Amino acid sequence: MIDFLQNWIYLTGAMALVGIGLYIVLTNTNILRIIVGLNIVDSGTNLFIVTIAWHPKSVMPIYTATNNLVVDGHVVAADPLPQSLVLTAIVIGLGTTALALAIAVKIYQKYGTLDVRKIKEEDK
Amino acid sequence: MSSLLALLLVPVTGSIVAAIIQRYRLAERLVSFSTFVVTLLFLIDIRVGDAFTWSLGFLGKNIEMGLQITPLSIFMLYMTIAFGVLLTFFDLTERSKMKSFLLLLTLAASNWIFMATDFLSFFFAWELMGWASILAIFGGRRTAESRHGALYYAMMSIGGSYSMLIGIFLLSNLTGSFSIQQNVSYLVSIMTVHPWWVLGIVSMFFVAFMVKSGIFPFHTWVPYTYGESPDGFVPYLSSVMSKYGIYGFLIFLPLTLSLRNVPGVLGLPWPNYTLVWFGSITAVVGSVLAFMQDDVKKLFAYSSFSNLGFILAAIALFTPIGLTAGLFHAFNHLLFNGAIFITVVAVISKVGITRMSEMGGLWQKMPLTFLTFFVGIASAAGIPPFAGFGSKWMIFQAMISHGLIFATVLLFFASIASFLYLMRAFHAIFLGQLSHKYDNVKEISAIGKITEVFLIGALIFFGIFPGFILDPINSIVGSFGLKPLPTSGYEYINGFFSSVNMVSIFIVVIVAFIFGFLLFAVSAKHKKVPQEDNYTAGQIPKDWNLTPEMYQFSYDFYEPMDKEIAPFLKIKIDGFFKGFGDSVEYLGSSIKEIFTGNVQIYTYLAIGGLVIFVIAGWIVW
Amino acid sequence: MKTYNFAALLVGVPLLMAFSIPLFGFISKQLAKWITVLTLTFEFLFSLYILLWHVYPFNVIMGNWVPPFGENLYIGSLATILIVVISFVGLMISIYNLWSAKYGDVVHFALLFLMFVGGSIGLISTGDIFNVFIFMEITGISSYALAAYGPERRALGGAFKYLVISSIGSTLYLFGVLLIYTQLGTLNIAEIAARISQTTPGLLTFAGILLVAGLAVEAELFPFNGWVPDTYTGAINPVSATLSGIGSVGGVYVLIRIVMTVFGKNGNFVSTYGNLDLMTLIAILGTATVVIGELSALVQTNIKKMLAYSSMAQMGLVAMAFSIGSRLGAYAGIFQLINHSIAKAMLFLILGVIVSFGGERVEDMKGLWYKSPFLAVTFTIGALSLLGLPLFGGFWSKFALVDASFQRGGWYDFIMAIVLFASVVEAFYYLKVVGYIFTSKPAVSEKIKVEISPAIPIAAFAILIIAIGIFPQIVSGISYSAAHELTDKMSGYVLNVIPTIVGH
Amino acid sequence: MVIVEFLIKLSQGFGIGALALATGLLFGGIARKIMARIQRRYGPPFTQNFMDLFKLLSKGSVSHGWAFDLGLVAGFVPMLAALMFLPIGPFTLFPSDSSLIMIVYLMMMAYLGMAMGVLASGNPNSAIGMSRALMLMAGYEVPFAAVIFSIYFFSKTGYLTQIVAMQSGGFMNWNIVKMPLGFLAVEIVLQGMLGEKPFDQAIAPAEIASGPMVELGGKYLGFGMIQHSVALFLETGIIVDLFLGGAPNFWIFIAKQFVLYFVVVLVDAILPRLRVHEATSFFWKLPLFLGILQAVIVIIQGGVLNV
Repeated sequence: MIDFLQNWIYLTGAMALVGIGLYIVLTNTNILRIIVGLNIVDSGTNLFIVTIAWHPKSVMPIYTATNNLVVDGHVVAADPLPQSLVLTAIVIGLGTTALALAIAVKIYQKYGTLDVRKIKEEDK
Repeated sequence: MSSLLALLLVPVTGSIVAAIIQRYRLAERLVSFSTFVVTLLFLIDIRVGDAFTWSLGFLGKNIEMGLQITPLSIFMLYMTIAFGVLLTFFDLTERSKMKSFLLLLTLAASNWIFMATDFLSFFFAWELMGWASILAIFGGRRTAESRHGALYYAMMSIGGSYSMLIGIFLLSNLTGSFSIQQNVSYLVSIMTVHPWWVLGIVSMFFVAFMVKSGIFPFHTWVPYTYGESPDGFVPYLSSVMSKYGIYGFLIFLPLTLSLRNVPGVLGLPWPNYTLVWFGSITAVVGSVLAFMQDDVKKLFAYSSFSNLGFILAAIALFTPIGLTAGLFHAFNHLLFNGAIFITVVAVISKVGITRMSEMGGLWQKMPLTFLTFFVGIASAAGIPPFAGFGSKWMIFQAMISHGLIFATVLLFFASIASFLYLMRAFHAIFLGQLSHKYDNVKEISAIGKITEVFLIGALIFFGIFPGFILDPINSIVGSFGLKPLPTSGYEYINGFFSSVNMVSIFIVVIVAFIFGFLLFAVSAKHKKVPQEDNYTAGQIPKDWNLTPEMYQFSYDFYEPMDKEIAPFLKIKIDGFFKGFGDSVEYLGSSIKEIFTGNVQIYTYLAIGGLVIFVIAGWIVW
Repeated sequence: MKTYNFAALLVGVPLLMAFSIPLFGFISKQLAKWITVLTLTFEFLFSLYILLWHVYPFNVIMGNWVPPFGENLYIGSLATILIVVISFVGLMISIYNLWSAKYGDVVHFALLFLMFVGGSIGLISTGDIFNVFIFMEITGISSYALAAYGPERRALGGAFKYLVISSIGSTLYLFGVLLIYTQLGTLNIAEIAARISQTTPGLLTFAGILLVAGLAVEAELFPFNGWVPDTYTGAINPVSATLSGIGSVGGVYVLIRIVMTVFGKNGNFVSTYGNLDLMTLIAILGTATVVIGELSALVQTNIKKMLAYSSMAQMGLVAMAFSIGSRLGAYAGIFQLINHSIAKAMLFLILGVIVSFGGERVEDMKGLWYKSPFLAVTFTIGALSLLGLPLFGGFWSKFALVDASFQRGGWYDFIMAIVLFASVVEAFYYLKVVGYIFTSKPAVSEKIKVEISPAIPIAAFAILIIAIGIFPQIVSGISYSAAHELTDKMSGYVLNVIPTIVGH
Repeated sequence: MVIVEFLIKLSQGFGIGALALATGLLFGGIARKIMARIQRRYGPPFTQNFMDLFKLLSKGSVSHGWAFDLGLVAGFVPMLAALMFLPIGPFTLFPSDSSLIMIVYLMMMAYLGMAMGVLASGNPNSAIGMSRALMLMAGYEVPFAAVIFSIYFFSKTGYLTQIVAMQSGGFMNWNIVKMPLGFLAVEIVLQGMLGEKPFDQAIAPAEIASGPMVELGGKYLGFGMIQHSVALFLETGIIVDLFLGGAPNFWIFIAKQFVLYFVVVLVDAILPRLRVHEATSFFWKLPLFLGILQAVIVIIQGGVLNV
């Protein structure tokens, strides 16, 4: 069941996005860039979700007279479910990003900086 | 059967009541006293062989739990509860910050410990006793130090409990049961096949017992804790609570009976031999360290575990005379240590300090307390005809009958050393020069006086009629399958080498005293002079500015001995535990640095962890 | 398969009420707070009904889409007891909030709180592995916002840290879920659990590692728990109580559900499919967390931070208990989770009252007994319960934990020795605080007046702790049957959801 | 009948006490004489101690209160009591109770009483002297105990009467032959027990003004003298019973005691005083070594007792 590996180019893209996102998160000290990094990781995930639904020989998952979903006992239709998953994931990613940005704004107001290294409290 | 439950429920009820009314000090103390009395009344109804069982649906199975009265447990119960009655009676007028409800909770736990037939309830009660006593120790005279003492005790005690917990489960996994009896007989059955297993499991238990009794090398907490706990609680701590460990040892010592035919050291199986040495070393360490103490509570803390060393050495022999001697000494220790600590508490409550070198001459102000203390230390030193002689004498006989000459000499040295530090305390507190700042010190209240008179009476009575204690001890010895010592009347102590008729000794001493006082009366008259009237022919030049304190020699009473016992002091067990604690703390402060507060570090950690796992998965793949 | 669709209200009502709270907020701020209390009372009573009348185990099936085709809620014994605990803790905290939520946007705070509790209940009851992700994000987003709430700026820093780590964690989780989906083409937990052996072992291992790593963030396991101290310290105390009393319960539940039910391979001791035994992984993580948490807590001077590290350590203990894999171990884990949830929530609530009168350093606890005996006694009860001392709830769970790990034997003996050592360390710092409370004289002699609304939850928690300590049967029966659900995945879980499925 | 028996015992006890006191005083007088002769003086008559005691008891004195009185009485009374259990020649007042350790502990009670009395006087010199005496005791009791225990183990009894009985039948049965090392240890210990040089730090005349006795006068000093004399008798008597086979009659008993004491006096005459801590540690070296060695030999010989 590893048909989806046939989409290696998309998979590589998805992995690259995740890697880039993590790299940004790990190397940038600015909060906004970190948020962008997280967003890129999200995008990578979304791309991954879409990728696993499909492989080059698949057909649309709707039964019509000409569209045979099963060929030689194998299902060749694309999987419709991940598309609903990716919608959810996108929405959640959006919500998280919005909240993160709101917090970032507040942090800038209260701390006067966006450098993550400086956002900590001394023990009192 | 229901009175067995009463032994648990009465103290718990009393504890709850005392906790509720703890703002009203006298009422709280009265509740505590009456709870002890009621418990004692219930105890009178209880006979050997009474049992009560129930089962607890827990851990997915029904665990049989039970209470049972053995000769040993009824002996221990009487000791603890009767002593508690005395102590709480004395405490009615005592003003330390001790919380009575914790004492009562400890009582419930201790009753349970002595009656438990399964390890589950034994451990439950043991832990209950542990934390109740830890909390009771908070609240000493000096807050920071008492906190330190309580924490030290807590660490050792909880460490010991966990060790015991491991032992319990190692055992119950082998036998599938929590019953003490089944587990012990299982150990007996595998004793010859797997001696090292048995040793390992039993030593897990022994750590807990050694901690509780303050046996070397786990003795280090004792002075800190006794020295700093509330004055009203110290007598209970040192007289009663240290005996729990002894009770624990006695659960497992019958194992060694099956080793009697295996060659050991001097006819003793090697576990017994080792424990005898632990006991002897404890006795010596306690005595020697007590030399150096200036704090009276600490001094008697050392004295306390030194005596526990005597007891352990004796019971570890597990011969009829050894067991008898050990249990007898346990009883005597309860009495004289109680007398000593109660008088010490009385003195501290009057003078308000614990440093002995700042006391002195108090016999003029507190004569009855002085006498009680005198009888107490005479008993502790093992002087006939007071209680304490018989047991020490039997311990020596028990030891020497096995040819344990080094250990016996060590014990005798500990005994002589105890005479030294007792004299020192006696001198520094009660004798010597009375400082003017104590001119207004009064003798303690009537309740305290009654307690003290009772203690004097008990020390003399049980000194003359040891048979009243030796009889129950003989039945304990019999219940362990050993042959009890012969008995020949209440006034006899029958040892291995010789027996003593305490009444005749008492009569001889009394007659000699009558003669002495007659001689005192018929010889020439004397004249009473004040304490300043000495040394300088009655003249004290004003410009010397002499004060009584300057005439008091008690600060470093045995200073010349310092050099001789310096090698002993170099062995810093205490330092080991402290250093261990320090390094744990250092480790903690290093590990804490992981959590820097920088989210990128956390992300690195998380990603790093993930990568490590993936690599690990890859390798396994 | 038993169905009881009415129970969908357990998830639906709090979410519905949460989003209608702004409407009530227009009327009165107090009303918004009371709405949380009422909603959670309903939740609590309903879950109690399910527990006591033994309605469980049952499924909630939406629109006749029977699992594995439709999304379902499965409420077995484990979910029941955890929902009872969560709704109880939530109810108590909401009562506490009547007093504590005074400043700022009270209405939205109530909204977020209710959303968080509802999300947690959904997290626990859902039978769909992707819905777990959704509910994780619902609780996540609401908890980031909750953590950022408050007058102090450190709340924002803590919340941001939580957000970053948690986002990465949920991404990892999602990747794990998707990898499994590519293999089996289903998202239903029961079906995945039944067919897990049909997957490619290498990918399965990778998916398992991703899932564990992602869920360890919520379950506070090292090294994924960097957010814990900062967030707990930064958030206001009721939020810290919520995070440790409710949030961590959900986190651990999902971790255990995934590892033991989905990946689990039944045997005397549960292990997992795939090349790498995830139970071992969790045991290592748990032990490391216990040690690191306790040692870090030892040197803290800030009591809130101390509680945070202690929370972390307790979670490690729970994870370690589950990782034993036997029924007794799972039982110990559930029991310990419940005890921790109650006791730690209580401690944070007490701290909230104390902080409103003074600082939150360890020194500020000095003389609490003289300022407020009630708080002193309840704090002591909580601390002693966490230490596992008898007469308090924690004793029984720790006892069972030790029993379980010695029954497992082998290298668990060493783990247990380490954990017990860490427990001694824990005893030290808690007893130190207890000592400060009772022995020292307070720096300021001002009395702390505990109002009725914070007093109710604190007293209720204390009474519950002692009740469990004296009658462990309250929790032990249901916990033991819940443990069965984890250790025997076919008869405990899968067949209850999909009766017709054949295990492979 | 009981009363008659009691009266008989009483009179016998009185007699023993008087005998011991007289012997002790006599020994003291003779020792003074010997000492004087060694130092080329004439010395006091050997009855001088009797006269001194009588004089002291009849002189008025000062007291520091009832603890002082009680302590000094308690200082010599237990010595007399202990005497009652000592086999003196063929005669023992309470043969069934002549347990050795009990006698040792009764003697300790006398020290306790004495200490209480002199310390109650409040004089710092008494306190210094007492601390020295106690430290010395910590020294010499340890080897003494080792020897006592080896005799216990060897004789398989703790009764002095039985120990004496086992040595009957000639010189070769005496314990001094069977346990020479132990005897040597005890002889050294005796020097310390009696507080003679080089172990006279406690009294230390002219250094701490006679130490414990500094505040004593009149009858109190007399009591001290009685204590010392009886202790002398008791301690030498114990050693005679332990090692020299007891005696068939009083005279031989006293003669044997005197031999022991004579050695002590001679040593006293020629040795200087040791430092305080040196005295204590000395006992923990040679005498303890001898005692332990003796014990080891006995145990190896005797094997394990059948318990």
